[in-house]
Amino acid sequence: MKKRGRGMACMWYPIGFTVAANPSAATVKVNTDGTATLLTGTVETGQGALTVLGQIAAETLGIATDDVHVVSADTDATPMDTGAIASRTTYVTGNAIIKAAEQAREILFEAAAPMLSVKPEQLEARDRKIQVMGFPQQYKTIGEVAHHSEIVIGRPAIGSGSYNPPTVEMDPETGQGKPFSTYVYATQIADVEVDDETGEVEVLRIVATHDCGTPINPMLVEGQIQGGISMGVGFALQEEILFKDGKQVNPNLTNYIMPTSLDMPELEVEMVDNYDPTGPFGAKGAGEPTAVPTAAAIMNAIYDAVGIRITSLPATSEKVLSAILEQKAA
Amino acid sequence: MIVKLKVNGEIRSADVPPETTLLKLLREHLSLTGAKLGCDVGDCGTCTVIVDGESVNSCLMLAGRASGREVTTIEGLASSEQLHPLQEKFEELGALQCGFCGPGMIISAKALLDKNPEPTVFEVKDALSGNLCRCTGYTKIIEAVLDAGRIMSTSEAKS
Amino acid sequence: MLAENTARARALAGGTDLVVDLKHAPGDVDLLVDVSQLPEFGGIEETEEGLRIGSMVTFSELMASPIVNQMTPEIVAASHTVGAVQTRNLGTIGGNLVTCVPSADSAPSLLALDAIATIAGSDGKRSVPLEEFFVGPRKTILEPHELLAEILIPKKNLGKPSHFIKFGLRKGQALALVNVAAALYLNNDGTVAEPRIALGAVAPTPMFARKAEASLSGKKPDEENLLEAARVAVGEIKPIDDFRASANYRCHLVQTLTYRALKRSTEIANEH
Amino acid sequence: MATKTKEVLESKVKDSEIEDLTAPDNLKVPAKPALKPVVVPVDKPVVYPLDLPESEIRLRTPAVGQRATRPDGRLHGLGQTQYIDDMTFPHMIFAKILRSEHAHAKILSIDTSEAEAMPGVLATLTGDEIPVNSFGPTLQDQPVLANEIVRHAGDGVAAVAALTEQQASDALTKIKVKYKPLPTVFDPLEAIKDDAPKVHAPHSNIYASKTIKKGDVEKALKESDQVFHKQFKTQMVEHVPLEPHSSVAMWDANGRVIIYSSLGRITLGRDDLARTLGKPMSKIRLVGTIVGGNFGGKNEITTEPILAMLSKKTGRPVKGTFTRGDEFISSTTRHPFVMDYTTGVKKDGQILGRKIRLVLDGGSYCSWTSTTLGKGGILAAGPYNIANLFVEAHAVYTNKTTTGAMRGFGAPQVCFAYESHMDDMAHALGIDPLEMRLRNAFNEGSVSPTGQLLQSVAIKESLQQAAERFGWKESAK
Repeated sequence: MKKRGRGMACMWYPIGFTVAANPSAATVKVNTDGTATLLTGTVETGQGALTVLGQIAAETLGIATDDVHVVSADTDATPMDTGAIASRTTYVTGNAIIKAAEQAREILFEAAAPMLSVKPEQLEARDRKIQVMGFPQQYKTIGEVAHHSEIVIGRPAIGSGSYNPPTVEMDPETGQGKPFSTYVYATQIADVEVDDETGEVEVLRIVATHDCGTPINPMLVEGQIQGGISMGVGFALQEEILFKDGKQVNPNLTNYIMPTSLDMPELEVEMVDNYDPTGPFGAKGAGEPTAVPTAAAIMNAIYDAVGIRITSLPATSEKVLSAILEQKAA
Repeated sequence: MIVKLKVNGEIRSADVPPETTLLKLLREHLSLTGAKLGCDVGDCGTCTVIVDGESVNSCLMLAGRASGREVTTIEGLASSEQLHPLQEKFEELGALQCGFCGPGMIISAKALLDKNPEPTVFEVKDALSGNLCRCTGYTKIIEAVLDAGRIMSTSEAKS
Repeated sequence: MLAENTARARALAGGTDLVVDLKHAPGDVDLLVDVSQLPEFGGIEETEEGLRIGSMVTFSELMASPIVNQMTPEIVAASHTVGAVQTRNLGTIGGNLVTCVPSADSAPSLLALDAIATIAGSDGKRSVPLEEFFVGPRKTILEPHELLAEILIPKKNLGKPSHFIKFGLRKGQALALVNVAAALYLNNDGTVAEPRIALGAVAPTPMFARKAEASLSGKKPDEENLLEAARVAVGEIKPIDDFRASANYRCHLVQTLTYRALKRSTEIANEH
Repeated sequence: MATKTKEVLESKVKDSEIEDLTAPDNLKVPAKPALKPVVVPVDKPVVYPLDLPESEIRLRTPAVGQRATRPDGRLHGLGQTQYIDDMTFPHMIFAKILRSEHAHAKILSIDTSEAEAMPGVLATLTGDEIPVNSFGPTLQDQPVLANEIVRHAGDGVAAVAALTEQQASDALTKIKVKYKPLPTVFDPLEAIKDDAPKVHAPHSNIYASKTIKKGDVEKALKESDQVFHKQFKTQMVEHVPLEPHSSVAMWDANGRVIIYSSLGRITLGRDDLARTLGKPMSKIRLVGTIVGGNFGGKNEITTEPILAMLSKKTGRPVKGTFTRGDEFISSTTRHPFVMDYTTGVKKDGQILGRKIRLVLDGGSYCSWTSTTLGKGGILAAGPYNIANLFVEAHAVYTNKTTTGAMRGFGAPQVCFAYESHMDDMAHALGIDPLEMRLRNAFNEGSVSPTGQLLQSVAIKESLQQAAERFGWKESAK
C-alpha cells in the first residue's frame, strides 16, 4: 500500500573558502559608445556566472546587461580568480567587479562633471546616462562621456579591482574564529509516497525556499535550486558508487542511478527576501546550498509516511523495505 | 566504406571504417559537433539525432546504417531568419545551464512535438527520459518544451 | 552469410546492445550482418494462427501498432518500459529476446501469452514455445546459422486478461530488478483458468512459475489464493545477489508484484 | 578490426536526387550517372540565424534583478557552444591513460615498448618523465601518473598518444605493468585504527582533523531532560557532469604550452601546471571554455600535465577526453561520512548541548578533503543556537576512489544527520518539527559554533515561508 508523508529540513551554508584567502580580481573597460567589456578569470560552468557578473558590472555602470561583454577564463588575458568553487563567484568576483567598475565610473564622473557643470560626487550612473543626483534632467549619455573622456581628454574609462572575503583564523584547539564572511539559509519540504510492500519511495513534490541575499538574476537562481534538488534527490534515494574488492562495480550511467526526467518531483521554488550589506547589491550566493537539505527532507518525509528512520544513504527501495519489515517484526 | 546520407537537407558522404558510429561520422567527418559524446553506450542521450523522423542515440547506430537516410541534427533546426520554437523557448526560459545535454534534449523534444505538439507533462518527461541532465532538475526544460509545443500547434493551426 | 562465417559473425538488429558489445570487445566480431531491414523479419499482422510480430519490429513500432494495442496491451506496456524513446526506436523485440539477458523486458509479457518463437535457419524454419528459446544467460536455442524470425501470440490468447509490472531502481531508463507478467481467464463459475505467471530477472532466464500457476488453476481468485500463488512463485525462482539488489529483496518483490499482477489481471477479466 | 558491414537498405528518403546514393554496396561506383554530383564533405558552415534581435530583458536597466537570458543560452540551443572535445587542431593526436586495476600495490616495472610499436602510436609517457610528479590543492600527495605506488583502482600509471583514439586504446593493452599487491583498507572506521594498512606509509591514515569547542558540553548533556544519540552514514557519490573531462595541450617552438581545458578554475590550474611541468607561469597559457557541468569535480588538474608532456614529445596538439568510466574511477567523488550525534534537549525542545564526531572517507588522496572537513565540521551542528558544543572531525585515507570537492563540501552529509536527528527529537518530545526548528534556529546576531556573529540571517523566514507554501499546518495528520 502507498503511504504519504511529508518532511522538512533546513540548513545554513557559507560563501567562499574556509578562512583561506580566495580572492578574485576583475577589469572593466568602458568603450567609447558606452558599452563595456568585463575581464574575469572565472569560468562559466553552466551556473550562469558570466551572466550574473555581467549584470553586476552593468548595474555599477548604469547600463544594461546586454551592453556588457564578458571575457573570461584565459590566463593570458584575464585577471586572477580563485574560480568556480565554494559558491563564491557572485559574492567574491561580484565584489571585485564592483570595485573595478566603480574605478572606471569614477573616470567617467570626472570627465562628465565639467560637461554638466557640477562636481563628480554629485553624479550617478543610471539608465545609460551620467546624471546629476536629484536633478536627473541634467545628464550626458554614458557614450558621450566615455567618448569625451577617452578621445578628447585622453583618459580611457578603465578600472581594476580585487576582493577577498574578510575572515579570521580559527583557533586550532577550539575552532573559534570567523571562517567565512557570510552564510545563506534555506528550507526544503518534501512530500513523498512510500510503497510499504516494495519499499519504493516516490517524491511527489518539493517546496524550496532559499536565501541568497539579493537575487541578481532570479531566473538563474531558480535554475540553481531546481538543479540542486535533483542532485539531492539522487543523493537521497539512488546514487551510490559501489565497490567490490576495492574496484567500482557500477562505473557507468546504466548502473549508477541518477534521476531522469521521470524521477523528478514537482518543484516549487521561492527566494527568501534578504539583503547582505557585504555582498554585491546585497547578493550572497546560490550554487551549492541548493543540494544540501533535499535528502534530509526526504528522509523525514519517509519517517512521516511509514515510521522508519533511515540512517544511511541512499534510501534505496530495498533498504526502506527491510527497515519496514524489521519494524513490523519488532 | 563510403556512407552517403542526407544531413539537415544536404547530401553528404564520407569514407569511414565500418565500425564508425553515426555520432563519430557526424562529429569527426562532417564537422557537426552539436551531438555530443557523453557516455558512448546509449545511457545519457547527449548524442541524440533524428533519423527518418525517429530520435536515436547516434552512438548506438553504425554509420553504415544511416546510409541513404535522412538525418537531422541540432544544427539543422534553425533557419537563417529564425530559431526553432524549442531553441527560442529554451533560451528565453533559461532551460539550459552547462548546455551539454541541450542539443540531445532539444532533438528529443522535437521528435516528440513533431508527432504530438500538445503533450502532457508526463508525455514530455517520458519523451526526455533518455536525456540525462545534471544541472537543471529538468524543470525549466519541461516548461520550455510545453511552451514550444504551444507555439508550434498555434502556428500549425494558422497555416 | 552467417552460416558461412559462424564463429565470429553476428546478426545486427537494432544495435542497442550489440554496438555496445563491439565497443567493449572490438576484436570479437569479424562480420556483422544487418538483418534489421529484412522484410520477412518485419511487420505486425493478424493471421489465422494469431498475432505475428516480426523479430525486427522495434519497440516503438509495437507501441504504435493499433493491433497490438487492441489485442495485447500488456506487450505495449512492457515495450514502454524498455530503455527510453531513443532505444525503443532502434531496439527490436527480436534483439531483446536473442540477447537473452534475464532481465529482458519484453520476455515476461510474451511468455504470459504463450508466445511461440519462429526460427529461420539455412535448412528451413522451426517453431518453439518461447520458454524453450531461452537456454541460459545470454544463451538461446539458436544455432549459429539461425535467426529469430518472428514471434507468434496464439489466437486463443489475444485479448487474454494480463498485467505486466516492471520494478527498477528508478522510473526512467531502468534495468529491471524484477519483471512480472500474469495472464488468466476466468471460468463461468468465477474460477481461474489457464493462469500464467512469467517472471524476469529472478533466474538465469525469463521463466514461468509453473507451480504457482498450478496452485491457482481452478481456484477462485480471492486474496488468499492469489497470495498463495505469489508465495509459491517465490519458491520457484533462483534470484542472485548482486550490487543492484539482494536475492532476498527480489523474493519479496516477486511475492508482492506477482500478487499485484494476478489481482490486476483478475480485475481486467471481471471488467470484460 | 576487419568488420565488414553488409547493408540491406530500404531507403526512406524519397528524393530522387539521392536515389543513386543508396546503393547497398558502397564499394561500387554508381552504375548510372548521378543526377547531381556527390557532395564531398567540405565543412560547409551550417546556416544559423545571424542577427536576431536581443531579448528585450537584456536591454533593461537597472540590470540587477532582471531575469536576463544568458548570452550562451542561444549557442547551447543551436549546438554551437564549443566544449573542449568539440575542438580540433591541425595534426591533433589523442591520448589515453592506462589505469591501475589494483587498489593498493607497488609498481615494480612499467614496460611500454610493445605499445610504442603499435600502429599509429607516437609516444608513451610514465610518471618518471613528469618533472614534478605530484599535485593537490592542499597536500601535494597525488601523482600525476603513479610511478611508485598505486593507491586505488583507477590511478593512472601510463599514457599513450596515437593518431586515433582507438589506436591509443589498443596500445594501452600492450603496456606491461608489474605490480606487487599491498594490503588494502576500504572502510574509514577500519582505516582509523592504528594497525590498519597505511595508504601513504609511513604517514598515519588520519591526515586532517578539526575540533570545535564551545561551552561545556558534558555538563549540558547532564542537565538535559533527554539525551538522543544516533549514528548516520552517507555514501560515495559521483558528480556526473554530462561533459567528461577534456583537455588539449600544444607545446610550441618557444617552449610555451597552451592548454585548453574543462577545468573550472584556471588561475590555480596554471599554478599546478607550472609546478608539475617545472615551468615559469609566463610560459603557460590555460584557457577555459564553458564547462559542461562541474559541481566540484573539475576543480583540479587531471590529464593536463600528461597531455603537455606528450605534446612536447610529439610536437603535436594532444587531446585527452575521459571516457565515462574514467570519469567514475579516476575523477574525484563525494566523501562518505560516518557521523555520530549526541544531543541533549529540554522538554520544551531547546537544545542544550551537542556532541558530534565525523569521520570522512578521504579516499586515496587528499584533494579537497581539508575544505570538506572544515566546512562539514563548522556546519555540523546545524543552523541552531547551541551554547555547548563539541565537534571533532577526522579525514582518513582509504584505498578507494579519491574524494574531493562536490557541491556542498560535506554540508549535504551533515545536514542529513542534523535534520534527521532534529525530527527524531521533535517526534520523541511531541513537538511539531517546524516548531522544534523555530525554537532553536539562529536569529540575526546569533553566535555561530565558531563564535562568529551572524548577519543577514534568514533561517526562520525560510522555514515559515516554506511551511506556508507547502501548506504545513493544513497537511498535519
